[in-house]
Amino acid sequence: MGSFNEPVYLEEKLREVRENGRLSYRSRSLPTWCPGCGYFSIVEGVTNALNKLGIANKDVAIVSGIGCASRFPFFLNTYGFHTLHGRTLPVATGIKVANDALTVMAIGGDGDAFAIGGAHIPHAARRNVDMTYLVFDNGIYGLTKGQTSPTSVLGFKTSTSPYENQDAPLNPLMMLLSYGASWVGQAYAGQPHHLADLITQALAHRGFSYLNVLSPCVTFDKTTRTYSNLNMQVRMLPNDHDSADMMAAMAEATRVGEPALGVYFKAQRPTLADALNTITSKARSKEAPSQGANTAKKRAAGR
Amino acid sequence: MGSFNEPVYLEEKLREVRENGRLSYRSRSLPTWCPGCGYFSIVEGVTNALNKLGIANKDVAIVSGIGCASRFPFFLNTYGFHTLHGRTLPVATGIKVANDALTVMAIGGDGDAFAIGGAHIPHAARRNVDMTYLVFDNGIYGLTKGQTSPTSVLGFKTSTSPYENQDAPLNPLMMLLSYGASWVGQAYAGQPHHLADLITQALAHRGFSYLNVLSPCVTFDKTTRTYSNLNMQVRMLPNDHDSADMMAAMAEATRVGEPALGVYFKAQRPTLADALNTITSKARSKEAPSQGANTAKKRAAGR
Amino acid sequence: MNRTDVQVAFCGSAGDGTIAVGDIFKRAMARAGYRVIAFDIYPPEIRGFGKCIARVRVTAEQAYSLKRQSDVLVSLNDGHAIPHVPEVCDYGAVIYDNNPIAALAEGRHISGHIQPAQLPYGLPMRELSEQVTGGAKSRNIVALGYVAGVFGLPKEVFMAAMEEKFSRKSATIANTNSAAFDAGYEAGATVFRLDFITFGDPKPAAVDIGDVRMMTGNGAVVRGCLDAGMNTFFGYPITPATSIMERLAVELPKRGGRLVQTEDEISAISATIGAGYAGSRSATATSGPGLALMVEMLGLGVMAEVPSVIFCSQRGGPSTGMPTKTEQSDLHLAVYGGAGDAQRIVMAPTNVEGAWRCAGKAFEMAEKYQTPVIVLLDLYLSNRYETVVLPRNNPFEAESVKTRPLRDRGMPYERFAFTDDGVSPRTIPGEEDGMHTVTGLEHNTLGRPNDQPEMHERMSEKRHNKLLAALDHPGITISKRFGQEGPVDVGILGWGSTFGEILEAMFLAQEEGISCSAMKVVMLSPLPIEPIRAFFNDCREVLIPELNYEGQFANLVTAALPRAVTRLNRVPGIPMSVDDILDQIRRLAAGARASAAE
Amino acid sequence: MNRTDVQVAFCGSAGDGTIAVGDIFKRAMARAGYRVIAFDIYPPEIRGFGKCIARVRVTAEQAYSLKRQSDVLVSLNDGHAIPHVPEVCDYGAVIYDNNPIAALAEGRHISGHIQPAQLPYGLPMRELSEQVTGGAKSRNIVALGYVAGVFGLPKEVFMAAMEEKFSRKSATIANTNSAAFDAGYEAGATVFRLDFITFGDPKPAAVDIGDVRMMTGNGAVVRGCLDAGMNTFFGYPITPATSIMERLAVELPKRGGRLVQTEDEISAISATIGAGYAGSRSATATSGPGLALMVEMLGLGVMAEVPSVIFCSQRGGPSTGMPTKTEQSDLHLAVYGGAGDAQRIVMAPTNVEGAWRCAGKAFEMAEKYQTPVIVLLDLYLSNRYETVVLPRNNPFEAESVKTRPLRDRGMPYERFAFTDDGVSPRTIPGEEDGMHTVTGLEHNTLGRPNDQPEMHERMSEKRHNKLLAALDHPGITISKRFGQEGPVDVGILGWGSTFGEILEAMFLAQEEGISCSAMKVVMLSPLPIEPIRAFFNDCREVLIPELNYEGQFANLVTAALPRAVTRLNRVPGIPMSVDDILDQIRRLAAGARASAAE
Ligand SMILES: Cc1ncc(C[n+]2csc(CCOP(=O)(O)OP(=O)(O)O)c2C)c(N)n1
Ligand SMILES: Cc1ncc(C[n+]2csc(CCOP(=O)(O)OP(=O)(O)O)c2C)c(N)n1
Ligand code: SF4
Ligand code: SF4
Ligand SMILES: [Mg+2]
Ligand SMILES: [Mg+2]
Repeated sequence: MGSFNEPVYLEEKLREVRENGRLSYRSRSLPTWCPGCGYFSIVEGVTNALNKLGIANKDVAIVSGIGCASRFPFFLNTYGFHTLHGRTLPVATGIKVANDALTVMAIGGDGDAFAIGGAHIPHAARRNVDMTYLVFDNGIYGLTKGQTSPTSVLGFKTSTSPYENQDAPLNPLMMLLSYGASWVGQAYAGQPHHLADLITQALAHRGFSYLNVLSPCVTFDKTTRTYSNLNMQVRMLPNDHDSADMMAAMAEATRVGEPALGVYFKAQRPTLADALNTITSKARSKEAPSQGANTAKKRAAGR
Repeated sequence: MGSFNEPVYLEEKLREVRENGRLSYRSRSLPTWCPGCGYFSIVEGVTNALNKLGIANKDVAIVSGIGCASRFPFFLNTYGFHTLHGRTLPVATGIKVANDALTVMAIGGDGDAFAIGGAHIPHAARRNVDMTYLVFDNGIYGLTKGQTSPTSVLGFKTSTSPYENQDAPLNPLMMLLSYGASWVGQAYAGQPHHLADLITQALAHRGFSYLNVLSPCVTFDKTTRTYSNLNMQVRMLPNDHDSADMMAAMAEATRVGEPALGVYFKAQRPTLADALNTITSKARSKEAPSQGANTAKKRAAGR
Repeated sequence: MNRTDVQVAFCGSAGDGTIAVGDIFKRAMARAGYRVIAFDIYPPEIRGFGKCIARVRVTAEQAYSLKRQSDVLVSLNDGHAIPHVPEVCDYGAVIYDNNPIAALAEGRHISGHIQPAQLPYGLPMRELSEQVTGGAKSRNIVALGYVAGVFGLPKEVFMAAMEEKFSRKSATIANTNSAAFDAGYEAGATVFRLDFITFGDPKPAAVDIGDVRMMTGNGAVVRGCLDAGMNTFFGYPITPATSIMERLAVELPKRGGRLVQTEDEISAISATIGAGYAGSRSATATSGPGLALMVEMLGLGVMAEVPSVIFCSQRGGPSTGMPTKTEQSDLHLAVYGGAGDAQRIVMAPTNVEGAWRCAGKAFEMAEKYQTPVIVLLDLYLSNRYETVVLPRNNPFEAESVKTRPLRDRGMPYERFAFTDDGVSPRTIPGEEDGMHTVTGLEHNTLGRPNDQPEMHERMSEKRHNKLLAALDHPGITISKRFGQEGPVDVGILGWGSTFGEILEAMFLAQEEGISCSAMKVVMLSPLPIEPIRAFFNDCREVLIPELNYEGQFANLVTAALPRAVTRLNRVPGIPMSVDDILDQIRRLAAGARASAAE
Repeated sequence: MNRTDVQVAFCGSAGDGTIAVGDIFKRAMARAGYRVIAFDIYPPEIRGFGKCIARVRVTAEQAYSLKRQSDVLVSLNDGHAIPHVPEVCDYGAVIYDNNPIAALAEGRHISGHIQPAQLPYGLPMRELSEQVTGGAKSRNIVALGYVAGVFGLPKEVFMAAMEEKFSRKSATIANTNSAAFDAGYEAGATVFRLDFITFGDPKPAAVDIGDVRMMTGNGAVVRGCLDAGMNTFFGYPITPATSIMERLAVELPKRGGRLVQTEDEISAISATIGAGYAGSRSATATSGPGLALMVEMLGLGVMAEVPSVIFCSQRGGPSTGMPTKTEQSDLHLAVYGGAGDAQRIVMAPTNVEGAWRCAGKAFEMAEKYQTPVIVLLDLYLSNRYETVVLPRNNPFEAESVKTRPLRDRGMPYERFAFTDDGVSPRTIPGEEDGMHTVTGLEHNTLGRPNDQPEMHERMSEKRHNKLLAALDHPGITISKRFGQEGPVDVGILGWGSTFGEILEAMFLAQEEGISCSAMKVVMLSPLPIEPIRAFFNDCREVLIPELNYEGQFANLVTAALPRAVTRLNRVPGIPMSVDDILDQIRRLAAGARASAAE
């Protein structure tokens, strides 16, 4: 996209059209985030990805929990469900089970995901629910004004850790790998093009894709996960990283001080829909097939 | 213990005394499990370990959830808390935070742990709460009469998977490793001496120790995790396994078809009590120390 | 007229096959065309020798509960059965093994406990079993055959019922069983018989009005879900609701529906609501502890106006409580469990047919009023068998969604538009041009967060008022009065499975000449105030019997319609005793007469 | 007598420093020795230009709520302030910028909205700020100085309050502030002044009776926890409860206590109960959504008879609702939220001092009655400032455990022994020879699972009856009647923070000659039936005003004491309007007089 130097009229026109396409995914509500918050570039990334993949607005359902990150669905012109703190994945699973045809994205903060929502991640991952889960990992509770989160680093001083955080943080990437997630990646809000690219890949993946997005909370974290710190720390996964190699992915994920961006792991295996279809055909082969298919889909299609 | 051939009078006497010690950990209630259930040998293992370590009954608090496994505390003559399905770890954490001097064991089934209780494991592990967590992993819901559990193998036919289980099972060992548990091991109810030894080691570990105990449900699983199948599948961890090497532990943990028994990983790092004590001393260094220490402990000690 | 009404109780210990013969007996009677109500009581442990009782009431016309007294008691274990001898009515029969394996100490044999007016039927069960099968294990089947023989019941229905039950077992077992049955039958057919207990003809008329089936409350829920075209189900096992999921796991996929066993109840209700948002008819089933975990998410369903159906089969509480005992103590939780003003629909059927109807209607209501609908059952209703008559035509609407008119396309979509009935037209994901975001935050008509005073007041009103229409929802009885019309001395107000015992007690009281009448309330939230008020106006005294300690239904009713009522609260873990209710009715009637006489 | 009672409101948009000057003002007044009640309203977003209002009521003697009308309104943003002009009383002052940065369109300037009887005070805030500080940012401080100047308030207390507030900022900022303040003060001191609004002497007597402090409801809870010797705290952040944990995170470790921020509310309550089982005084704090998640575990606390304390600060509901708005709608959940009959203690303080007392007493009660104790606050009470007088001696029992007599050593330990008061002697882990297992299953006196009818009935009775003693718990007011004694036309029954507005309205009604009286109920479960009954007997009409839609407290009370009451239910998200209550009192009084005249 660094093509601003080239004076080709046609290309600019094309870009404009493309850009317009992207904008159609934005709702009329402007994001209410603090100026400079890393989350803005994630909105850009998601609209870019949807546009690139040509997914119709009506076919997208974005599910979120509670938190600054979880305000996300209000800013997009798609179907959206702003649910409860931590319940993103099971609600999203219900939507996907009801209608295979939808593109389902789940979105939440690090607290939403790994504190209150932690029970649900292993199961969405092992069942390989065909959805994309974006965790906006700012290492803090933003919406409630700056408490320690499960990904806060040791020594971080917050309003609930006035004597510095003493709890070892979790490692989201290792966790997701251990759960059997079929696509695991990491991006950084400060590298928006790479971020958009990874969102696109995650959405294109058939199965459960998990993207950890490192993102600064400019208001409540002035010391740890800042742009300047992250700019110094992040690196790309090595060129020769084999994303089919689980152990290699694990090894990369352990290097938390120098977080690598890219696709850690991906694999193809049956999705939850595949599993449910297998069950249906087994059930039907035992008995003459009966009428009542998935009327939800019929209804949606019927109008 | 295979010393029955030796006719030394003194040694037998000593053993008898030791055995008596062990029995003092048993309550008057006989286990209500089905004859042949793998859980019986876990009771033996725990009483043996407590006896070996010489921990006084009054200083032991055993916390369980709900399930056949979770009936455990009733069968021991210690303090016990039979809590709710899935809430074993947070209750146990509360007990330990209230009184460092107690030996706290958490006990639950695979459903209790990895289905409804899944939210809590990462946090007990990362905080390194100084307790031992035994999961009786029979790959099924026993108490509710045989439904699929998160560790049920693919293809298992149960009352809720009449067309065979299609959900990829979780891998408890990989999960615990990814959470940063400081001691992770696996034992088998069919090898009671090794089991007792591992329980002893887990109890002796300072920090959060997780022991996965493979155990057959003889009533509701006649096909997958049976004694005869497990007897064929299990192996010991290789002699040269380095329990300080996280990646080696991970690699062993991935070999689910041939489960290895032994200590996968162990490490020393500050416990939650250490962290809380650090906080206390930081807080006090800022202000003149004040009176009200932990009266709970005072109370217990006072009588 | 030969009105059949016979109750048989089989009592033994867990290894005796007590529940099994009870099961064969009720299935045989249902096959013979009788109406059946049956309920078993057994110990919570998977293993052990606890007491089991299987009670089966056989009638020609619909009955409402088990009778307080049995006509026949079959003892397979005297130690367990002796305490139940008093429950046998006068001229009723006690059947026992008159040649048990070991001589019993005095007082340990049941024959010494049979009361003067009861008829003892000794039968060498063990001996006969050993003679014809070579083992004592078939004692239960011998006893079953004996019952059939004594009362001259048709053999074929028993054979068919045994075949059905043991279809997966070997031919040897089938032969053993039929030999044992025959031996018992012969012994029974030749014994001297008094005619106080007789089985008349089953009433064949019933067959004409629909599909006659014997099913449990949970079975009826499953059938209701399927008849209402449920698409998706998410559940987590818990007694006494598990069998709903287990049965659906078999049946739902056959119809193209989908079932997922989730990691916990929070996930189950979340997925149910997710699926509901996506336009699916979706449900979950649980018991009190699970419902407790669901209440936060139910609040989201209320706020975001998303349909969902929750079956809750109650057991003894609080906490893990008494998983294998019955109680009606989750009502507070079902109606009031939620942060904020989170009103939803709560219904409780009173019998098996009602369980089917409430199940089906719950989906209509959830969709139509855009709300969670809780259907409260309890262990007694979930597990008891009744013969029910289902109409031949599926009475449930296939779709009850208020859709957005096509002409509104292109206009800003007000998902939460204010309307006359409080229900806003709804679009579902995948639908063209209906994009919107729903939220648990208070919001304006577009669904955008908004916490202005007027908005919250109007939206609160909308969420509450739209539910009132459920009180007139077609095709379901919201409340109903039974017994004497007009003013009465005693009115009994009841809900849930206990209403069977209430009716039974009321009929007995009427026979005693007491002026009384009973009303059942099926819809518990919103409460049908007007019919209850009318009933109250007719009643000098009001009695509210329920199986909980706090008088949860009485709390609900008196908060809505303040008046003095008499509460009968019992928590035995088993169905309420008809005698207890009857005693209260008598007491209140006496008081009412006395005060009228003043 | 010069009875001070002045309410000042500052209104502006989020960037204007509105809340900040309100804060300085109340702190200065508290320093001067006045009693203060203060409550701010601001928008939910972290960023934006939403409306902020800081209201401060300054009195010489204790007041109970904000007044319905302010005496002074300071506008920092006319757009936001104009709708609040009508809330200024007759002869009250409206202070505004008479030289704003841009000429405003007609009707957009506040001066055009001031009503005839109100006094306009124009002040060139921006200009003065620019003159003395070189920027417009200190407009708010200029206005503050002006208020102080107009009413002749002592400068020192303002200087001290500003120093405290900005202690961490640079010296330049301090200088800027004091220059701005002075400029405003001077302008104010020289302006013509009517004497309708005057500040008398603060009442110094109060200083003698204890420790006078200004604190919020949440601050009072923290102080109560520390005074009661709380050992452990487990919490998860949620508005408006978070500040309890945040403050405790600083203070608790200083006293050797321990605080853990858990992964969620389920974990928080579980750990609280675990710690309680281990003999620790332990608590958690949350709001409605978190309480909803806790109800299953609370049921375990009830069944296993383990002490725990839960602070719940209510916000607008249902669901995520209105996180930054106040409401009293978690009462149903607090009292009735649980599977089975799961009664526990629920208290709601009505003011800041009560928050401190309830907090401390909650630990005593939890320990003494072996039960969860829920203390209900709400955003209004949690965040509002009051000056309170705390007794110099810590009034809380350090230990309330019913211990097991040493002489019982060696006997089988009946953890759940039946006793006269229903409370069984308790041992805690680590204690010699007191080993036992507690469970959420129904159990016998030894704690072993037992689901026999008699056991469950007796244990249910035990669990309920032992709580009744809490109604006589020493050192806390369970309910209290205010106003006229004896029979009255109108009785107002209230709970929680709204009781301040109720009292205010009652006093106004009394001034109008209406026969009325008000009763607050602090203990909501178990309900103090007898005092309420006595109050009801005295009242011709009963009014129950509360900030929820369903009349949750009215439901509770009328279920216990059936009688007709008038419900005043409002859900504006802000404190109840005193006028609304007053209107209802007038209406009911008129009705009562009319019916009395018949
Ligand atoms: C059940 C429940 N508990 C707590 C809260 C309060 N709460 C809202 S958002 C949040 C944490 C937000 O942190 P995170 O998920 O990291 O998102 P961020 O704001 O940082 O994007 C909390 C604790 C809530 N809304 N619901
Ligand atoms: C909240 C809640 N949900 C469900 C249940 C029902 N339940 C009791 S034990 C259990 C599962 C037991 O399986 P597991 O944890 O593997 O233990 P096991 O019986 O196999 O030892 C379930 C689902 C419950 N008691 N509470
Ligand atoms: S508080 Fe932090 S996470 Fe939330 S919008 Fe502001 S910068 Fe972003
Ligand atoms: S059901 Fe299975 S797990 Fe439970 S006691 Fe029996 S064999 Fe053991
Ligand atoms: Mg965050
Ligand atoms: Mg299991």
